[in-house]
Amino acid sequence: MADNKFAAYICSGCGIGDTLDIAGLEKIATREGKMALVKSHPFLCNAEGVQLIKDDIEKEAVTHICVAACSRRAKTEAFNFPTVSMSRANLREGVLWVVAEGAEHDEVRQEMAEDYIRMGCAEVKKMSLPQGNAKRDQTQNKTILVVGGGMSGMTAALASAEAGYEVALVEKTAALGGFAGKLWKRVPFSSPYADPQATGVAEMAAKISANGRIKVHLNTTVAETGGAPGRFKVKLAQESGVVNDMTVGAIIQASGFTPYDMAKLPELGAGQANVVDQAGLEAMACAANGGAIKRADGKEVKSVVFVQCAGQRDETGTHLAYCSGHCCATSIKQAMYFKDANPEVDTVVVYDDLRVPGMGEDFYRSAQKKGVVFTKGKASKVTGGDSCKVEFTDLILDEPTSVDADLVVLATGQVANAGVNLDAWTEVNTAAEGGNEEAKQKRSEMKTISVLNLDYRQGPDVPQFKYGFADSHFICFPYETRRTGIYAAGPMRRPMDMLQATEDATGAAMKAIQAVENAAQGRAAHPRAGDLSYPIVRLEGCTQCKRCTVECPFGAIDEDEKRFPVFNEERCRRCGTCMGACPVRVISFENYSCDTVGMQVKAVNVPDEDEEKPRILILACENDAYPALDMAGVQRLTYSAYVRAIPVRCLGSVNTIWITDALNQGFDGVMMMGCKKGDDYQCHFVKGSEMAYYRLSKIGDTLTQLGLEPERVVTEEVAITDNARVAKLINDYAAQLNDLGLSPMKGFG
Amino acid sequence: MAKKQYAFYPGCSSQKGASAANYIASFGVMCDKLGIQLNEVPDWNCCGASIGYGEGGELPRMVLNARNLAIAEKELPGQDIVSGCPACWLGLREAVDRLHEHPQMKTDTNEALKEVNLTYQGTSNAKARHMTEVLIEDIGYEAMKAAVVKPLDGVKIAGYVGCQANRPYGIAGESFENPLYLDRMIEAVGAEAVPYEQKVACCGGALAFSEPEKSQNLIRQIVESAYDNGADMIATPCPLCQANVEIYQAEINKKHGTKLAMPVLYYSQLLSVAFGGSIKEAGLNGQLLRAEQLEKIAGK
Amino acid sequence: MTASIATGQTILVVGGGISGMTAALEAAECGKRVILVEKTPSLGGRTAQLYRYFPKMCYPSCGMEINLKRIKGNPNVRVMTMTEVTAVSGSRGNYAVTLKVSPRYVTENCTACGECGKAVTSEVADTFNYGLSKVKAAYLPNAMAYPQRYVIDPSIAGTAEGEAAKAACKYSAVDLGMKEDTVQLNVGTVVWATGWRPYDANKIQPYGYDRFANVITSVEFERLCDPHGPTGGKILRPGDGKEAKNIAFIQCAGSRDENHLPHCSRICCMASLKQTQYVREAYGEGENAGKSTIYYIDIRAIDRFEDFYQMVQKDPTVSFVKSKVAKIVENKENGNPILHGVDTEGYHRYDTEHDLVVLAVGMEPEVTGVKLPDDIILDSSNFIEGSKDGGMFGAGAASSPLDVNRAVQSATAASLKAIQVIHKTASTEAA
Amino acid sequence: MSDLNTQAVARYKNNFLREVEERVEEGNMVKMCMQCGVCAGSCPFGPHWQHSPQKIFMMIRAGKREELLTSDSMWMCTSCYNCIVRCPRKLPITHIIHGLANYAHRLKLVPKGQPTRDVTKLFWDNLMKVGRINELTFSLALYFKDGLVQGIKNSLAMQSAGLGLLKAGRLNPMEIFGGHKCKEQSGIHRMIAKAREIEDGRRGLLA
Repeated sequence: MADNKFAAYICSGCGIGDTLDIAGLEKIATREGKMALVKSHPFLCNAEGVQLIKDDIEKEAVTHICVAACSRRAKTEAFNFPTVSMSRANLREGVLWVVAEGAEHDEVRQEMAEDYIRMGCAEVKKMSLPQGNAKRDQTQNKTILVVGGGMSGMTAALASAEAGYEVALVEKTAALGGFAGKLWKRVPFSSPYADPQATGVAEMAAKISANGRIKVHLNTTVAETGGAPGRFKVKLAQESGVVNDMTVGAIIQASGFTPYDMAKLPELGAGQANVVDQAGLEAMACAANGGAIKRADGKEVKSVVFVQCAGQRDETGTHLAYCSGHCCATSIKQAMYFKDANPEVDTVVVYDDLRVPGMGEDFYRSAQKKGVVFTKGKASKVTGGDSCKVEFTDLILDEPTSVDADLVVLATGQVANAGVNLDAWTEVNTAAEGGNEEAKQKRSEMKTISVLNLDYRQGPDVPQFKYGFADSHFICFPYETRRTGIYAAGPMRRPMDMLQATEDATGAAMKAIQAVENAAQGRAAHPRAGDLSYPIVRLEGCTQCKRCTVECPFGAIDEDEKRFPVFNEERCRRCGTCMGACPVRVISFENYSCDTVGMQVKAVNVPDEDEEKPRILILACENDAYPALDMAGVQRLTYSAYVRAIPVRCLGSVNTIWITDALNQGFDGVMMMGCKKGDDYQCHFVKGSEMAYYRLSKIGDTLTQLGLEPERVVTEEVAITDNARVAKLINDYAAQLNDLGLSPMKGFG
Repeated sequence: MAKKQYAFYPGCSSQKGASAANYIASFGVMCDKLGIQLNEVPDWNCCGASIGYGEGGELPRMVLNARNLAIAEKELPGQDIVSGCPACWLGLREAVDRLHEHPQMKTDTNEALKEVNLTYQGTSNAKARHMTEVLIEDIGYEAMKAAVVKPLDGVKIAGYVGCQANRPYGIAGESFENPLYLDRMIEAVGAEAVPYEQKVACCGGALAFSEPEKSQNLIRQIVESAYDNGADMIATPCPLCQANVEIYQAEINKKHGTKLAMPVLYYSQLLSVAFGGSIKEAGLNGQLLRAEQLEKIAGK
Repeated sequence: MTASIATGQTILVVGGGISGMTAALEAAECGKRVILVEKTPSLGGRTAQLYRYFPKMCYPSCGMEINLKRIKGNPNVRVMTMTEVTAVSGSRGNYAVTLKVSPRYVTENCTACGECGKAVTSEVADTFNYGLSKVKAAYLPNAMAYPQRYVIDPSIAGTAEGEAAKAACKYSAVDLGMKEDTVQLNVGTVVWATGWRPYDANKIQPYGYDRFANVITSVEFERLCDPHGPTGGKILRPGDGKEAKNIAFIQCAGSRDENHLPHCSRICCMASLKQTQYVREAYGEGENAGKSTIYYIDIRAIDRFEDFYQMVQKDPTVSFVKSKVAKIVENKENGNPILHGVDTEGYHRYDTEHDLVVLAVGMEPEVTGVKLPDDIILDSSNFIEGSKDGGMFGAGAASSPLDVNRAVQSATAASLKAIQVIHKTASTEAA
Repeated sequence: MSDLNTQAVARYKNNFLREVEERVEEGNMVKMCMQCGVCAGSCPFGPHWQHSPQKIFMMIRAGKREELLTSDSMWMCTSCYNCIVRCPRKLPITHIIHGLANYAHRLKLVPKGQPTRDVTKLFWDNLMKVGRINELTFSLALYFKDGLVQGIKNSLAMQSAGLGLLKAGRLNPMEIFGGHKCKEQSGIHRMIAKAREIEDGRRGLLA
């Protein structure tokens, strides 16, 4: 390996040179930053400036550079030097644009800039160029495993195969089709949205069997899953008891849903004659094969009532709290079964809100045209029998009423087949590991519903959101489950209709393909897509405390028999939560470590007490809080020149050593800025900020030991739009510290 | 220049000595100056109006209109059939639409028309139109403006479009809530169009006869809004609107102690005066509430 | 004219909103080459103009930051802004595409230092704020704009103002001589992520959007509530700048209406429910509380959104009226809109005065600057279903009225469909 | 109760919606209503409707036959067409309401003295005489519809208006002796009789 050579480049453009003493900054970079080369340029991001740097890299063998110019978020195309390590000292958005104008601020402004130069130099010295996953030759498997042979699974399998990937499609029953296979027809997928369409299941199944890239495993379940993207090891268990080992690159879980058990709805006639759920009606329609639909007693149905939201949208906590999204359209479709066979059949849909978004409105209109009657009402009681009765409140006519029918169909909704709930699992598993026999028994019972049987430290299935659906980074990044390389598709991750399930499955296939391609190149998956760094652990220093294995939001770290962490780099999303969690600081990344940040903290020049210049350290999430700070600058909002801000990958990666170091060194206050946690979390690493808050809630003890006030360390939830708020937060905090007085630690550092 | 030819369906109220006699009177000068030739449909019958529904039923009312259409088709081939009365126009136009859309309705209608030895073909491009459509679409605001010899300077007029001249068809390109064509016509003759809230409000229509209190309440709102916004008079394209809003002002005054006396005119009367028509030619002598400002201009 | 710069292995993504960015990035992160064209000067599309998302009440710019970071770090994506597709010929696997690139008058030298903006005095309507405010004729489209480069409005390109902007730039980044350019390229597949536009509220005549100042649209309300918007996040009504506290939200403004848009636009119920929470946050719950009233036909808070609906239902500052508002008139005294209609749950007539009315306007496919090839298959509301030759795809709101989450799913799926085309082409070329 | 009504009840049992679909003008569009209520809010006589149009459509689906047909709600229609142009489902509401009124009238279920029903009958009868409306005889009939005494009162109340119209040449006293008329009167009578026969046949209303 060649010797490291460090260089700093200071831009004097955008007014930096007009306001700051560039020569002074150069001096700092040379003397304190110990940079071998220090150059300034009036317009560093233009072709000439960039060439200057390139020339030094080529001709002077520079290996590490500190670019002191604008924010690391700006001019990324210009300052793109993939062969060297680079830090960015933020002189423009971080200093020039946020420190109040005027000569009276010259001194503090210059000090701030000097510190950022010091920090940039200190950081880059501890960085090395990421080499990618060293074991990537072992992560070259690109087969896509699809678990579940219903509409979602079949779609995902075909979508992957048609893009050129090998697919293993596992279905626990004897045939493909899943729930869709039991339908008479489906809600239409395309214009005109007027009539039920053939399900297309048979055609898809035929296409799958004709596709040489897809291997179908019927009567098969996944008995065990280990490994990581590019090298998942799965055991496929056949009903016969035969178990086959297989290596796959990525997994799509399309384990579907189960209709909500109508037996739980006795008040709606469950268990009584001629009261069925939507699945039951599908069976009757399949039996009728396009002819008149007949009841169990053989009588032709002449009148039918559909009761919407049966056991759904329940606010009492007894039944499903959510809406299953598809049931309105499904009932419309089913009412059409009757009307299309015989327009004389009376079909009534009792609904509260008719939810047929998008082109579903056409389908609704078509049903009305066919004579399906829609009544806005809330059903209170259904009585089955030869003549069924639905009692309901007519919400338009504002009165209790009832309607008789030969058959009543309850629209009961979807329950996700997402496997084991990990929160419940963790509790039981901890007890079981502690030797509790009852818990051991419970644990094996729980496992019977597992879909993937992951051998992960954090449990056998993907984490779930509320109501048992698979979690994802909902809204912007819907496919980001917390198990890298495993993508949820279809109604196991959100209630949905068949059309959406096919879209969803195609999207999941896209992500699975991406996962295998990234694994093959040793790169991170979203949200740090393409990141070649990966966690390196010095096991010799490890105390087997398990913090990292517990806290990793992605279940990337398992434990060996001696309880040492086993890192699965391909599962890792590079958030650094493990690094933040590690009390002995043995986990690091090549370009982001306890040292790269710690040395920045230490590089800050903390003035003596008598100078009365406090210092505030900000550790800001690079995804949201740091951009907010930047944009405060873009909008020329001013904040205290006493702050020194360091971007971190995620607040979860903040190691408390940085805070204690800062306080020991005489910093007067530390502000942590991270994303919102909880159900509506905004953390891109899902649990990263939550972990950080948890960890930092315990910092009080440390402060007490140091004899410091608790206000010396604060945590704030900062959103990316909080530019104005962030400036105010800083200024308020500065004022608060002013009242508190300077840190007593000054001078001891 | 040859005059533009139209089949003309005056309707019952626009006959001599009927309630809209002043309306039809004002057509003379207006059509003459604008080069419009109206050819009356021979032996036309009543359209049935909307109010005919209770007793008449659907097909009988359809057939009434179809007879007029069939005569026009036969006697005045190719000519658009024009009426000044929105109810008449609506009757014709709805008939044309429905007879086109529903073959069964057309068969039934022609079956009944056999009794008068007529058949409605509906094959020509002749359209059922309101007089204002002819003025706006065939003549144009500019031509109307050009024909003005006595601009109605300083007269503030609330254009009252009402219901059936506006809905469900209205004038192409105009909105149902705020049609501007009447205002533009008012401006074309040099008067000032007054914006007010009741431009497309209902006067009660035929229910002015059966539900006088309820209708007069609507009429009062219309007139008061015109007053509040500084109008000197109201102008309308509808005989029923004109009659209701004009005639019942005295009733309202009697019942509520108001002092409503807002002249209510037809757009055609404005045009007639502006084009140089006399008081009589413009039908101004046919007003219950005389429009003195206009009479002054016409009398000059 | 610029020569061909791509091949049949390239994916063209049209539209740089969240769907287009997603479609482009998912393919690029699989190693595919992608050209992403956007007609406006910066990426982000309509989601960038939203203040917050339902139901998490989080910020669109948060995901935008990640997506921009992905784009900045990925050499496989080439972004072309101010670019429209004017023609597409050829077929699946081999399309010839003509692009029109409008002049920005600012080159890559721009450092976004802002000096040109300071030098210019004339202002143009700020389209980012739906015209609710003005912006200098030399401007950065928004605080997060990518490319982070200024734009000079064509209206000052040939004027002294333009020259002033040029003179103010120390980095020679202003080029007033820029001309419209035409670019030809060959691509294997096209993803149309051309997005949506709010239905023209002027057409919904009974609501008087064109006549009453205090009747605004839901997209405008997003800008009003955004601290980066024209009022700094204060809910000030346009009529007189007064604080609006009693706000009506009218659902299905254009949607589910055969006179306007026959389809349901899906997002509007949730958007209004979300916006009631802006009002709540602005005024709190106590004495000073604001008041939101939602006038609706059906509340379509489907699947997990139901939670949000139930939460809002429990909010004492929000009430619901099941009614399509018949018409709005203006109280001339105070400029307040008065809503007339009937609550159909039990037949209750109302004429209710509010400070401000927000029309939850529907979604229709964007057509401005969008020229779809004849080969595209459209549904009855002109959303894209696909192409006859199977080589082009709709993504996001161009394909259906979708919320952001579903648009991203749709775009991810479209990305794979595009890759399938590329894969087929590659297999054929290899054979 | 009329024979026609008894016949209808027997024929349709509880299926009022089907009855309306088969027997009422544009009745087959009733099912397309989605209960938004824009019609109810758009009607100038709205507050006077015991049951608003949208509610009427719901009553039809709910089988509230007697309650609806004996009410005077559908006699409140001024034919302003506001509901039609605003209806998001393009229901021809005005026509349906007219049709319902006509149907109730045919079945003799309308409350006695319902003024709009009386007006529409007088109007129709008047026009059927000579093929055109004779405004004078129509007005007089209107005034005297509730008897001689009330008629004189009504005439006196509107005397000044009548005189005004007379003076203005917009009311011709000579019309009392006939006035404007169609030449083909008997043909028109036959034509209308035929039309009614066809329509009643289609609607199963032939006695």
